[in-house]
Amino acid sequence: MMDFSLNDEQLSWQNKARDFSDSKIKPISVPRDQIEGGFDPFDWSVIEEGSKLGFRTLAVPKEWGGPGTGFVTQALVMMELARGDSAICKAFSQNWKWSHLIVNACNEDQKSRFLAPFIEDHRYMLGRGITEPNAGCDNRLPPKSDPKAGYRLKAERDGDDWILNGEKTFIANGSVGSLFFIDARTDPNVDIIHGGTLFLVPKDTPGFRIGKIFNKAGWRFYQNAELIFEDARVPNNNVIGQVGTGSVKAAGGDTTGGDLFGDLELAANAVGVCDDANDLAMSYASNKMQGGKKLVEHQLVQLAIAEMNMLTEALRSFVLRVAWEHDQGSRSANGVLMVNYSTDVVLKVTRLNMDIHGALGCRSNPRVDKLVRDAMIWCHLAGDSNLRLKAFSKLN
Amino acid sequence: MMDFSLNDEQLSWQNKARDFSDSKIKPISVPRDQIEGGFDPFDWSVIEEGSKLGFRTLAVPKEWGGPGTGFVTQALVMMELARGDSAICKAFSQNWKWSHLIVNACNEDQKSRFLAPFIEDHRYMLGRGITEPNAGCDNRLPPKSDPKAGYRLKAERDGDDWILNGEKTFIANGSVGSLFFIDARTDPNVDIIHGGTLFLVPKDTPGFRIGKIFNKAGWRFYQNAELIFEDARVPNNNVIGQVGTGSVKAAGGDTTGGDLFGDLELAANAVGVCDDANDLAMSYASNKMQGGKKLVEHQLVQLAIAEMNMLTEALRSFVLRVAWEHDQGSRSANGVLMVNYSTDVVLKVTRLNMDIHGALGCRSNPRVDKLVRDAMIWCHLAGDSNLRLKAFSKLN
Amino acid sequence: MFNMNLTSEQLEFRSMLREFVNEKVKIPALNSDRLQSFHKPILNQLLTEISELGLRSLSIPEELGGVGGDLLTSCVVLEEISVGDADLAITIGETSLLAGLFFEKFASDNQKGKYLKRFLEDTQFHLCFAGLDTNASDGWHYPKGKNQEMDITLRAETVSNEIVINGLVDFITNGPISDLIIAPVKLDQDYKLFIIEKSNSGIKCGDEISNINPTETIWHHGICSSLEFSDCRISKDDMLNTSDGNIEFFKRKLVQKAAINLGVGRAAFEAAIEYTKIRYQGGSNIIEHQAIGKMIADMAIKIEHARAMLWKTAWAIDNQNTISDFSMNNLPLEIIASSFTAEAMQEVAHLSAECFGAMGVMRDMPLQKYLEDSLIFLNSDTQNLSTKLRIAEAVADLD
Amino acid sequence: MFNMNLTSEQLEFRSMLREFVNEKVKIPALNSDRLQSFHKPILNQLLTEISELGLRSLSIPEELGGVGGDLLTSCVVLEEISVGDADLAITIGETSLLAGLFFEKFASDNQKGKYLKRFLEDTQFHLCFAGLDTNASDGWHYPKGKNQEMDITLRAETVSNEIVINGLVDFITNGPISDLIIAPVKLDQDYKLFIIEKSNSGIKCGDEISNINPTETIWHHGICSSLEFSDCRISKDDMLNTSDGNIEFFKRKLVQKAAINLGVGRAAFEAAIEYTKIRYQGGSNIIEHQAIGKMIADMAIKIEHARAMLWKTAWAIDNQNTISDFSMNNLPLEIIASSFTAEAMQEVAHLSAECFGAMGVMRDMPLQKYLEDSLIFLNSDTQNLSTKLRIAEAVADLD
Repeated sequence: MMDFSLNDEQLSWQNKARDFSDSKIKPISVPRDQIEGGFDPFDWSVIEEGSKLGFRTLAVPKEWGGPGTGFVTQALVMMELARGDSAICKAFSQNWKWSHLIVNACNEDQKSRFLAPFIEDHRYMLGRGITEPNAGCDNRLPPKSDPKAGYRLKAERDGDDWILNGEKTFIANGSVGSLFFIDARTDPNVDIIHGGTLFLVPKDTPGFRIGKIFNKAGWRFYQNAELIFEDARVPNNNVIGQVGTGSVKAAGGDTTGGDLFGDLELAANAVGVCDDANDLAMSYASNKMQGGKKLVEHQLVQLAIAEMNMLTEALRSFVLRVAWEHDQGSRSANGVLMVNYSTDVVLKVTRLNMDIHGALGCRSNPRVDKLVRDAMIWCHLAGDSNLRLKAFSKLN
Repeated sequence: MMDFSLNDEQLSWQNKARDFSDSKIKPISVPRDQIEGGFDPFDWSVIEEGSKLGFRTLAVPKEWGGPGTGFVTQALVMMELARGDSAICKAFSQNWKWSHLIVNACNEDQKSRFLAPFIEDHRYMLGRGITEPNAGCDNRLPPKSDPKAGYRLKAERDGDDWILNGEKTFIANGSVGSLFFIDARTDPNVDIIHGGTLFLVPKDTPGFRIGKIFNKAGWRFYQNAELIFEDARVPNNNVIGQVGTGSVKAAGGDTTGGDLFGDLELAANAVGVCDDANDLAMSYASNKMQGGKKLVEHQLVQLAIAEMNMLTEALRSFVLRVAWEHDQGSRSANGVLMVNYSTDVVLKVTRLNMDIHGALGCRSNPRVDKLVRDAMIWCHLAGDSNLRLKAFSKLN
Repeated sequence: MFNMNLTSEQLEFRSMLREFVNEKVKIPALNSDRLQSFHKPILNQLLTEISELGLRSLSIPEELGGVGGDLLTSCVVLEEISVGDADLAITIGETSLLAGLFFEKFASDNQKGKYLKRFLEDTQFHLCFAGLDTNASDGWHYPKGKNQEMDITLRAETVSNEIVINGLVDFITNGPISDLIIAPVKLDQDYKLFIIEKSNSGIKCGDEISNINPTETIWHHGICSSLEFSDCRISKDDMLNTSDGNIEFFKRKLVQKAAINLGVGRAAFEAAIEYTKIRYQGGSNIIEHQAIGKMIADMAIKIEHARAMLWKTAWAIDNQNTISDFSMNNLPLEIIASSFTAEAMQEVAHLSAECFGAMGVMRDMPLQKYLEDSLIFLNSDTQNLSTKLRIAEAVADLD
Repeated sequence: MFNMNLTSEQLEFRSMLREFVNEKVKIPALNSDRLQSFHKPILNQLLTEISELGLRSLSIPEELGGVGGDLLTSCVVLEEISVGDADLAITIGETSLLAGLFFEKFASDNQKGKYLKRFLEDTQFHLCFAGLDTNASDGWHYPKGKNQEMDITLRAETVSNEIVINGLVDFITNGPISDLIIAPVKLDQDYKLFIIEKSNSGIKCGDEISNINPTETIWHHGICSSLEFSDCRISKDDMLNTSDGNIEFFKRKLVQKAAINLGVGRAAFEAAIEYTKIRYQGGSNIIEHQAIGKMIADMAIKIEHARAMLWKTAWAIDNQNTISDFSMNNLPLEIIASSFTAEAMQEVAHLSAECFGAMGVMRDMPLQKYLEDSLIFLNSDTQNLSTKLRIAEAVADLD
């Protein structure tokens, strides 16, 4: 029966996340954002502290030593962490995405080899490499007309090993990851749905190295890097699922990565950003004077704040519904519709917050500007036209 | 614990409404819309048929002989009925709004005098008169600076009766109602919050008559009329609550009418309109050819359909959440944020549907045009700038 | 040299029309019975009066007895008329545009001699074009442009020195009231334009198309009908002297109709200002509320931008050197202007309706008509989804 | 008479600058190290080169040795420079606008004699205005207009034949590089403008304002600083010959900055076209996908409309009879144009970023700079919420 109330476990994780977000994430959020460079805004200490509280391994089931939370709890925790800093939240939740993958798609041997160190080491981060310089959207919606479209990184069998050659780009956690899931072509003559294979590649794999670390306008804490494979040697027992059954199918989900979790992750994070923007707007507007009265007494500001809250609550409702549907194992177009929607909302809400803060001209809280830059990340991750076309394809 | 599943009672009402909507409402929807005039599009037969199935009295509690459904069920039923015809759905749910009011605010004597005939007579419709020619927004957000703002209809005590003089306008169900809730000033010297009183006025009250019946561009089936009071005599035992405690408080809710239900009613109706638009768009686009392929194979159409569904699902999630919150007796800004949101969504979705149907030029399914005209009604009911300002005032 | 001043003739003409519209057009056009009725017959008396003011011959050169207005003048003039009634503006605009093109550019001396006097003297003499406007659908072929010829539905053959035309063209503006038809025809694999008298016994004019219809809604302005050609015989001398007449016509028509659309938006805007200045709620006239002020400003911004681009476009079409000398970009400006105008005026009508509250949806009040008019423009001459792709085609320049 | 052709001088100047920007400006301006750095110092070498092309003296009449360009010419020119680097355009535009107003209108013969030669000969000679631009905030007083005087922060008194100025003005464009300051000052209840040499010992110039700051983000373009006046003594002869100089200045500045904003949008647009023509996904170059085509078209529509209105506005400000003869509406066109441009160019930059995918957020790539530039314009010269209310004030005409 329809019920929106949270149970004790959910409330407890929510509170824990709220405390950590307020005390440890928010204070370093703007300072880290303002550090120049691609790698330098990153900070291991907040990761380690959060890891000790369970925020790195949140999605690992109890039988493997994790907290074993469901999607609803994960969504609630992300909303809280992202309210402190969207990029730091993503650095944590990126690990949940791939622990979902280990649990769903890896065999027992792989689970014991990789889940154990993941649980133990507070700096053990996970990443997945799909995107390549010439393969972005084609990995999501491979064009039927062109079997060569999509990733090209090559894996060739050599005895008990595979030899990987090629290059991945923009890979999340790339510069700080200990283990990567790498999509490679084991059969270059068929499309990626049929000729792709997913490999587990630890960071110390010979022939594998990190290339350029990307310097981004938003999500500056969060790491994206090139992964370079030059005759990198990966044992056959690191193949996930079957060779050549397609990396997508092997991962038990879609090509955006992380099965059902991928869409939820971004949408829940967006809710946190919006909550933060709403707080900033209300607090600023309640104090600053303009035209002889407080900003908050101006109808234009009231309309902007009402719109911000309206969109935020619509998104929150959508996210909670989809998280619950995910916990039921239900798959539908709702996930991708929700993540498209989160893009529209996070952009609009952070922009309205900027407009309100613009009321005194050119000077502003740097956090306002940061939220707008962070929100721009959604445009190419969660709501670009390719993902919107994908949403349509799921409606049929 | 969070749960979105429907219980048996909810599913049963949903199915019943779906059947009635498909078989009885949808077939007459466009034909009634295309009848000229203000009153003529109305049709008693569909009201009577629906009433026999319980759709007129859905919100009346079991102890008073009604089905005693909760807000979630009511929302589900409205979504289904509105999918058949938004205006016909509103003609039914308008009665729920005021049965909520009778139940919450009337005394036992009033309940027995008015709920009994309401339950029995399949043509017994309810309405409420607040709006006057010079009092619209002022009834919702009375300006503190001007105690004279808001409705002016005058009620003066005369023995055991009250004498009402004045005029109401745009009153829903005005031309077909058997009983009206009339907001009148019993003390003209203070503002409507303190000097307003709510009266029960049956249609055969001496001195009370129907004036102009409004001819609208949208919701053509649904009736709006002037109510004219010329020395209309209403007994004192038809006063709801206390004299002069303010009609708003007397009604146990806000000035938009119908307590918590008012916002939910419009937002749930909008979901039904959107569902209808989505069906129309998908079915049209799957069949019509343009530029050498089906419309649905064009990216522009795919993007439009994805957006329509995205907004619809966001709205549905928001509506279900708020319906549940209402069932818990929870009051917050969410209701008014949701109804503002439903305006944006219903306008956008019906317009995108029109764009898709415009793909072959000037000829189109008349239902497409009707949905756009129906959607326009939301702009002045559910999401005008006044109601958005009201949303802000609830955020504090 | 760059100059944005209108000529004194243009200014006087406009101000005369503004007065005419305020005094003569608005009252019958916005009569509450007419507004409530689904079918709104054209205001014939006003059509004649407007003709007498010189509007039918607006685009005919002065030396031929016309007003000699260019496309910019037509935009200025039609916007004014449309503030009163969009259907009147559509009707007179169609005749004026076709007459201008015909008598100035397409007609032989013989044809001029045959029709000019009749046209100038008879205030009820109108023209129509029996071909399809393809602007609304061409974008669907993106990224490849579309063969314009595909849309000619009339076929002709030469039979013993005569041309015999067959075929049906649907949805012709001014069809029911026209005396002369300009028709694009496919003749022996070639595309030709002909001038044909509607009184020709081989032509059958369909019923006037109504907005309301039990099976389909028909979004249109003005007076439309089909024309059916059954062995319609004409002379070879009726052929026009042009190879791209339909392109010239539709390009100008798009601009003119955007000007008419602008007039609808302006009518809605002016209504909103008038109403919000007298409607008193929240302790003041509502125009003094910021929320209303913002809507008023947004309307003004849209209207001013639409007009600026429209005038620029009209100028560029009449003065091709503006593009060839690179003063403007070589883009389909008429589509850029009309797409923007269609969206912007719909938003203006919508904002105005919001200012009106419940009065904005009452059928006996003007606002719902402005709103409906603006919706029709969105998907009649241009198609709100696809037409824009023709801009992208030009920008991408993929050939 | 109406004419949208630019003069051959304007066309040549523009095409020369377009070449200059492509060949000289883009490479250093879009260098990846510069793009990544939070602080982007002005490209001094290019500033000098652009000055040598005549841009500092663009608005000075030809008879005084300048180029004699009107506001429209400034718009055409500054758009081109801004396609290469918005900060360069802001810097040179500020000097050019102030120099034009000063030498043509505000200066006495004595003042001209004192400064004209120095200005024309020294390519590093710049001007600044020590007053606040109130466009961004005035709308908050809706529906009552605001007393312009309120924003003058400098106070002066007459002391034994000298004028003594005190006060601090924050955030002055060109503050750090200017030789001459035009300052609005309140003197004995009156408002006056003065011309002051920055070398005056009573003036202290603050540090150049940086975009990045631990406690507040400062959205600005060009080179800014504060100027502090401490018993700054000047002569009565330094008073300018104008009563509404600050209004004239800010009105023109708003138009010029909108033209610079337009240049930012155009840079983003051109980058998107270039990229989508070579980025291959989904079986074709992505520009061939409808979804991308629609974005390209939307960008073109916004850019063309912004430019059309901006040129119209620039013309109207230089030719007041365009409004007095009713060719245009008597509205604050500069606010209409700049509000639209600010929103539209932000949308253009955003759409372009969407075409670029992940490349749109990389700091070593130009797109994120265009996006940031466009966001700054939204809430610097105009305020995206309130400024529009000044349009409503004019429309409502409530006095």
